[in-house]
Amino acid sequence: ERLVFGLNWVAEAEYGGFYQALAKGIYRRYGLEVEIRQGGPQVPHAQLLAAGRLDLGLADNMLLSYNFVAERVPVVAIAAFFQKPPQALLAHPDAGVRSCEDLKGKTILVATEDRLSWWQWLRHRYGLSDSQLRPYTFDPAPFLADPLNVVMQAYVTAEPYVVRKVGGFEPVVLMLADAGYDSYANILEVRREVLEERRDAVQRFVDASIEGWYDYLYGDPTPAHGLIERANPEMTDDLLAFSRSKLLEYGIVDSGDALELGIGAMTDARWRSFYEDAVRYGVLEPGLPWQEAYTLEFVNRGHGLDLKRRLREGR
Amino acid sequence: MTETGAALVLRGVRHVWPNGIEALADLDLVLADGSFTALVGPSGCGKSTTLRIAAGLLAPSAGEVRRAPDGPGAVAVVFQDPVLLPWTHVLGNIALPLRLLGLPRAERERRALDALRLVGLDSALHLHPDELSGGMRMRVSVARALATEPRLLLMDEPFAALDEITRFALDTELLRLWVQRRFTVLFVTHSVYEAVFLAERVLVMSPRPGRIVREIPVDEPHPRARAFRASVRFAALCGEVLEALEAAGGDP
Amino acid sequence: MTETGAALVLRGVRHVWPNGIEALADLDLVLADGSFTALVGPSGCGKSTTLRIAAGLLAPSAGEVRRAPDGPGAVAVVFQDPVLLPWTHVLGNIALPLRLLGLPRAERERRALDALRLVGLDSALHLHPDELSGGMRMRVSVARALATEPRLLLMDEPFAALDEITRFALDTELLRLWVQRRFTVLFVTHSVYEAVFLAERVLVMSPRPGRIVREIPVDEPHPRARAFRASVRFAALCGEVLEALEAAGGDP
Amino acid sequence: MSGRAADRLLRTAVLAALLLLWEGLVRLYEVPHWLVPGPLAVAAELWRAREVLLPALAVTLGTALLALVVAVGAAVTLGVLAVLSRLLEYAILPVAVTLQVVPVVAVAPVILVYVERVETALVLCAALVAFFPVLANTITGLERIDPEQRDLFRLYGASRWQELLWLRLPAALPYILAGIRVAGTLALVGAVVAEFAAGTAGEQAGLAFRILESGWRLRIARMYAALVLLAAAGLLLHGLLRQGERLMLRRLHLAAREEARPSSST
Amino acid sequence: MSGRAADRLLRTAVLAALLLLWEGLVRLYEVPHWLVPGPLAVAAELWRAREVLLPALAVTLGTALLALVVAVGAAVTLGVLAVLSRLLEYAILPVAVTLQVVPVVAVAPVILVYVERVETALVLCAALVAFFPVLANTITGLERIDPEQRDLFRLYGASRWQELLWLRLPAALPYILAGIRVAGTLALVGAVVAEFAAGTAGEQAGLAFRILESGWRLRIARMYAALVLLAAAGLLLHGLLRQGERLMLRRLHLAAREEARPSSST
Ligand SMILES: Nc1ncnc2c1ncn2[C@@H]1O[C@H](COP(=O)(O)OP(=O)(O)OP(=O)(O)O)[C@@H](O)[C@H]1O
Ligand SMILES: Nc1ncnc2c1ncn2[C@@H]1O[C@H](COP(=O)(O)OP(=O)(O)OP(=O)(O)O)[C@@H](O)[C@H]1O
Ligand SMILES: [Mg+2]
Ligand SMILES: [Mg+2]
Repeated sequence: ERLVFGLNWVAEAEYGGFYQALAKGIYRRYGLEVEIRQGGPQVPHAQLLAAGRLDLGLADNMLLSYNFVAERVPVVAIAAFFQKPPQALLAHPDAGVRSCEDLKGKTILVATEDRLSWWQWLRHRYGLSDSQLRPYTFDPAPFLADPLNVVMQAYVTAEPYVVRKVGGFEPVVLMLADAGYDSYANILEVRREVLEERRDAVQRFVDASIEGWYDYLYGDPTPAHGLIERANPEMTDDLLAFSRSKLLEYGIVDSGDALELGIGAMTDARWRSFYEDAVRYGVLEPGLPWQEAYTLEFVNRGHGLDLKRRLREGR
Repeated sequence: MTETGAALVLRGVRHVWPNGIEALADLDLVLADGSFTALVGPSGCGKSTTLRIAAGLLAPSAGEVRRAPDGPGAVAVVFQDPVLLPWTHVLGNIALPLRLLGLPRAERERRALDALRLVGLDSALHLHPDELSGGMRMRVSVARALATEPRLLLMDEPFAALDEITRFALDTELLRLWVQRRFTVLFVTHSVYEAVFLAERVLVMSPRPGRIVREIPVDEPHPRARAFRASVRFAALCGEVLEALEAAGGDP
Repeated sequence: MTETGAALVLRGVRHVWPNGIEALADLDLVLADGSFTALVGPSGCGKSTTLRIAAGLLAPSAGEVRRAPDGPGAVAVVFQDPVLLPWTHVLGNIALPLRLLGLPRAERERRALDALRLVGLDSALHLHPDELSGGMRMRVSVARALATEPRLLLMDEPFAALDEITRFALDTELLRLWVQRRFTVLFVTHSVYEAVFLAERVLVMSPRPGRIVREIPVDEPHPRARAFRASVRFAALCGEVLEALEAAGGDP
Repeated sequence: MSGRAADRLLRTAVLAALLLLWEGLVRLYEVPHWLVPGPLAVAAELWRAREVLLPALAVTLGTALLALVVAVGAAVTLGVLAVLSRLLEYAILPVAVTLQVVPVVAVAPVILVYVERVETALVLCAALVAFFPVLANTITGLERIDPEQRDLFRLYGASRWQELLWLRLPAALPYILAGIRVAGTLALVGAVVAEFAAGTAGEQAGLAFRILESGWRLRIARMYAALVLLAAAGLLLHGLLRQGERLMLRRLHLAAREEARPSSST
Repeated sequence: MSGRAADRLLRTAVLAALLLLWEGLVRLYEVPHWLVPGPLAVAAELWRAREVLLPALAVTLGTALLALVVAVGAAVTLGVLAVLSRLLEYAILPVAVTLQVVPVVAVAPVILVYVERVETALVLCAALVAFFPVLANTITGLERIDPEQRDLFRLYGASRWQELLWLRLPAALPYILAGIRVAGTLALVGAVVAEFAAGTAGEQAGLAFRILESGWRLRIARMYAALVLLAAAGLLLHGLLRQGERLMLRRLHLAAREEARPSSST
């Protein structure tokens, strides 16, 4: 059975579990023929998903899931593969930034998109101002050009590596999750139509992906890395290994609820509290039927926990 | 002259250009079918304007214009400038109206070659306009008009850029064709001698605003011999036209 | 004629156009300073080409060209086409060379107005070229050349688009200026009468390839009276030129 | 009814027909509102969001106009230099083609590092997008002069500058103005693309931000409302430039005249 | 040395000078290599990464060339239609300006949703970027005909089609070709921008992907290597189009002739 699954960015370690499932034939074992399509910075991922060009897609954060509801687009979140958002801020060790409290007065590079999401959390919590912002184009050059005064947004899995390699220093990393921005990330989204007509296939996809993730994190990542490098030749073994180690180190995929309920876990409490924060910070409107943004019926079953145990013991 | 059977009638034609210059005022002109009329007048008096109105290329500010027969192919114009298409050669330029009139290819070529031979350019067939001399260009333009075998032929100083010998040869060829086909000709020229030699009557225009001030019939029968040009009558007629022209008054 | 003191010398000039047409072959031409020479020849024989080479606007394929004096302002050309700038009015067009030659504003205006008056266009001062008749345009071009008060004046059928009266008036004006200023003139014309009336000698060109085949001196002193045109000598000279022209052979 | 009024009526009718077609297609094929909304929905959203969108339009339009001025100035200057000297031409053209071919997102980081003010960086980026058509047309126009007119200038010893000023530039005007007309719309899209690439948000956010924001929030009707504003601004700018072009060419007697012509009979 | 060889030498010398200038500036101001690398570093990287970059260039170039063909075809057709009928002009121009003004990233979703093959979508997007200058120049050219030549066609009862085919189109050719030259480079940048929007990666990844990816990874030398390839392709395309334009105009005797001229004395 064929499923088209769209990534919201180009192939990298952040999608390692899916590639692992593909590479090791886990999807095939579940009777699925999965095609993974890469995204990119300007790829209209959400619209492609909504229009049925993709069967399944990923949302970068929960705001997108709520927006599907707000705009009455029939797309639902069914699993959260990142328990924590991997976003972080990077600062030079000599810049005197140890925590978010120290950000006042610094110039902060933030991409336009992110000014609508976590920046609002940060701004409200720490009393920062929009006038500190400079555009971030995913190119760390402006940060490296003036590292003592500039703080840069980053994926903890990628940019620290680049900064260390090119800038020659180990940056201070401030995880946004620790700063109160507690969105899920890599949220698996599916059109309602697919959900209803191919419920079984969707469940199999979720289960296979969960197994893929366990296998990727705790087993041998080489198969996934091979596929990723083929899909995106700019990737190096080095960087992939770095990213994977950060996924593990920060518990991005497997921490909190996921430890109990298995990878992909989501809870009503988290969906509610995030929505309330978003309303408080003026990012979302109040009165949304926010429960419609997701369904818990595909996750929280502890699927793959035994696989994890086996893998860890095998090591 | 009666208007029935006229090839061209202009009645009370007036033309004012957008910049306010009154080029023509109350101009009347009737060309009998098959007649040969010359039009002379000082520079800037409105001859070209008259021709463009007669051809239906310019709408007069007031007055009436009638042509019979009318329609594509009935009228041909030799403009004061050659107006050739630079991107096609001499043959192509001459064949253009024939193509527009829908003539078959063979007929087009035959007519175009005939016309080119007439103006002595059969050797320049495949040259482009930018490879021609001024006089050659003008001859191409004449050949283009003749090739359409029009019923009404309007010519604006067609031979002004030609030397006396070539000019006289073409005058003679034109007359021969006219005698043979009896189309109607309105011939603007600056040469009084050419006007008198060719036409059945010479009209003299005066400027500011332009109107016809004199009509001088030339009652020498056609075909006219070369001797006519040397005759006393010819000289007298030329003198008469020149006088009228002088009376019409030009700019300088 | 000696070459020292000559205003223009062409020696063994040959010109072949890129398309292979040999426009001139071994042409020799010497203009004495202050002389008035007319150049006649059948259409397409190479008169315009000769003029452009003489003016230094075209490099001949072979041969030698010398002008004395040379440099900006020494030579003026009246091209066969008027070559006006469409975006400026008559006055601007005439003042252009004066501006290029660096004359002060007042002087420019004076000269431009004088030249315009000469050709009878002082009332068209502020019209643009597209608002002029064919003859008017050509007169602007003549005025532009005269206004520069050149030492060598090259004219390519300057009056061909003008009626007899205007043409004769301008012929006379040109002669008057020439007698007064004694510049050197090379005057291409299709009118044998004009050539004989104006020039001290008439050169006849033959085509294919172009070269000078006849030189006919006109030993009537200047200023020439109108009566000269009616004289038997005039008629005889014209006859001689016409004969030479006929012998030179044209296209038709 | 005068010709001009009839013209305006026709223009409006055609526009209305296009909008009707759009609404019809959307309804006929039941295109989902989050993919392409109908014009009615867009109009409603435009009205609703006017207080957000109009200031954004003003910001973008300001960037675009400044960029247009910069682009035209630079392009005409460079075109003139390229025609004045072959050496300069060989230096200018490769750089110009390179700048044209390189996408804004790739140069934006460098510009952002060296240009302190984001607004200035935006104008520069947009100008980069707009300037090539003007340059290309300017060079073409400056090179296509009448050889006889050029002879005239040579004859009277015109310097290169005089030839340029009094012959080449006026003769090239139709080409240059056609290039400017293209540059007008390019500057507008360039401003938006620059905003995408350089990313401004907040109070000085231009239309790009509103478009992106609406896209992420899946408020597609608002996105289309922003696009409609952009298109309207583009049409207005294009119309103004076209009108200006016509007037200028007519004043300089360079327009291809349309004379009054007789109707077929009479 | 023949004029052409001298010309080529000069061209190469100027290019070399530009590269030297670039290297010099980078060294003088000690521009960090992760901001702007010098040409030597870029050349080295170009060689090192040739097996990645050359296929990517081929992909992008293929898209661009197809897009150019599509854009020119559409633009000339629409330009012809606009000139043939005022009604069509009023329908075509607003749509064209709108399509020009709307950034590719905003139309890409609709195109990607309705066009199955990503390659086709890419070509369409790139063509959208390229087509406006051709359209604008085509319309300008078709409208700027000699009134006397037009009279000639009227006189002999030419239909609109005949007038178009035998008068307007040849007369407009210099304008159309100038537009195509601009469109060539625009198609190239359009292809890159379209790749951004359509996000093709992997084996058929074009240059855009290499540029972005290298940018994020701060392999700026590689990014510049990709940009240099892009620029080289642009220059080549531009040069070819310019050469073709010259040949065509010369063949049709529409070129502004440059005659052999005497040197000042002699
Ligand atoms: N397009 C135009 N716009 C304005 N005025 C014009 C235009 N064409 C001609 N005129 C004016 O109309 C008058 C008549 O011009 P026309 O060309 O008919 O003269 P003509 O008799 O043919 O002169 P010529 O013998 O010099 O060719 C002139 O005074 C001229 O200035
Ligand atoms: N640019 C050109 N390219 C090629 N051939 C040309 C060019 N200009 C003129 N010719 C040819 O050169 C010959 C001489 O032309 P030129 O213009 O000198 O003749 P002309 O004596 O001035 O004729 P006319 O009296 O008709 O003006 C002609 O046969 C013509 O075909
Ligand atoms: Mg006239
Ligand atoms: Mg000539």
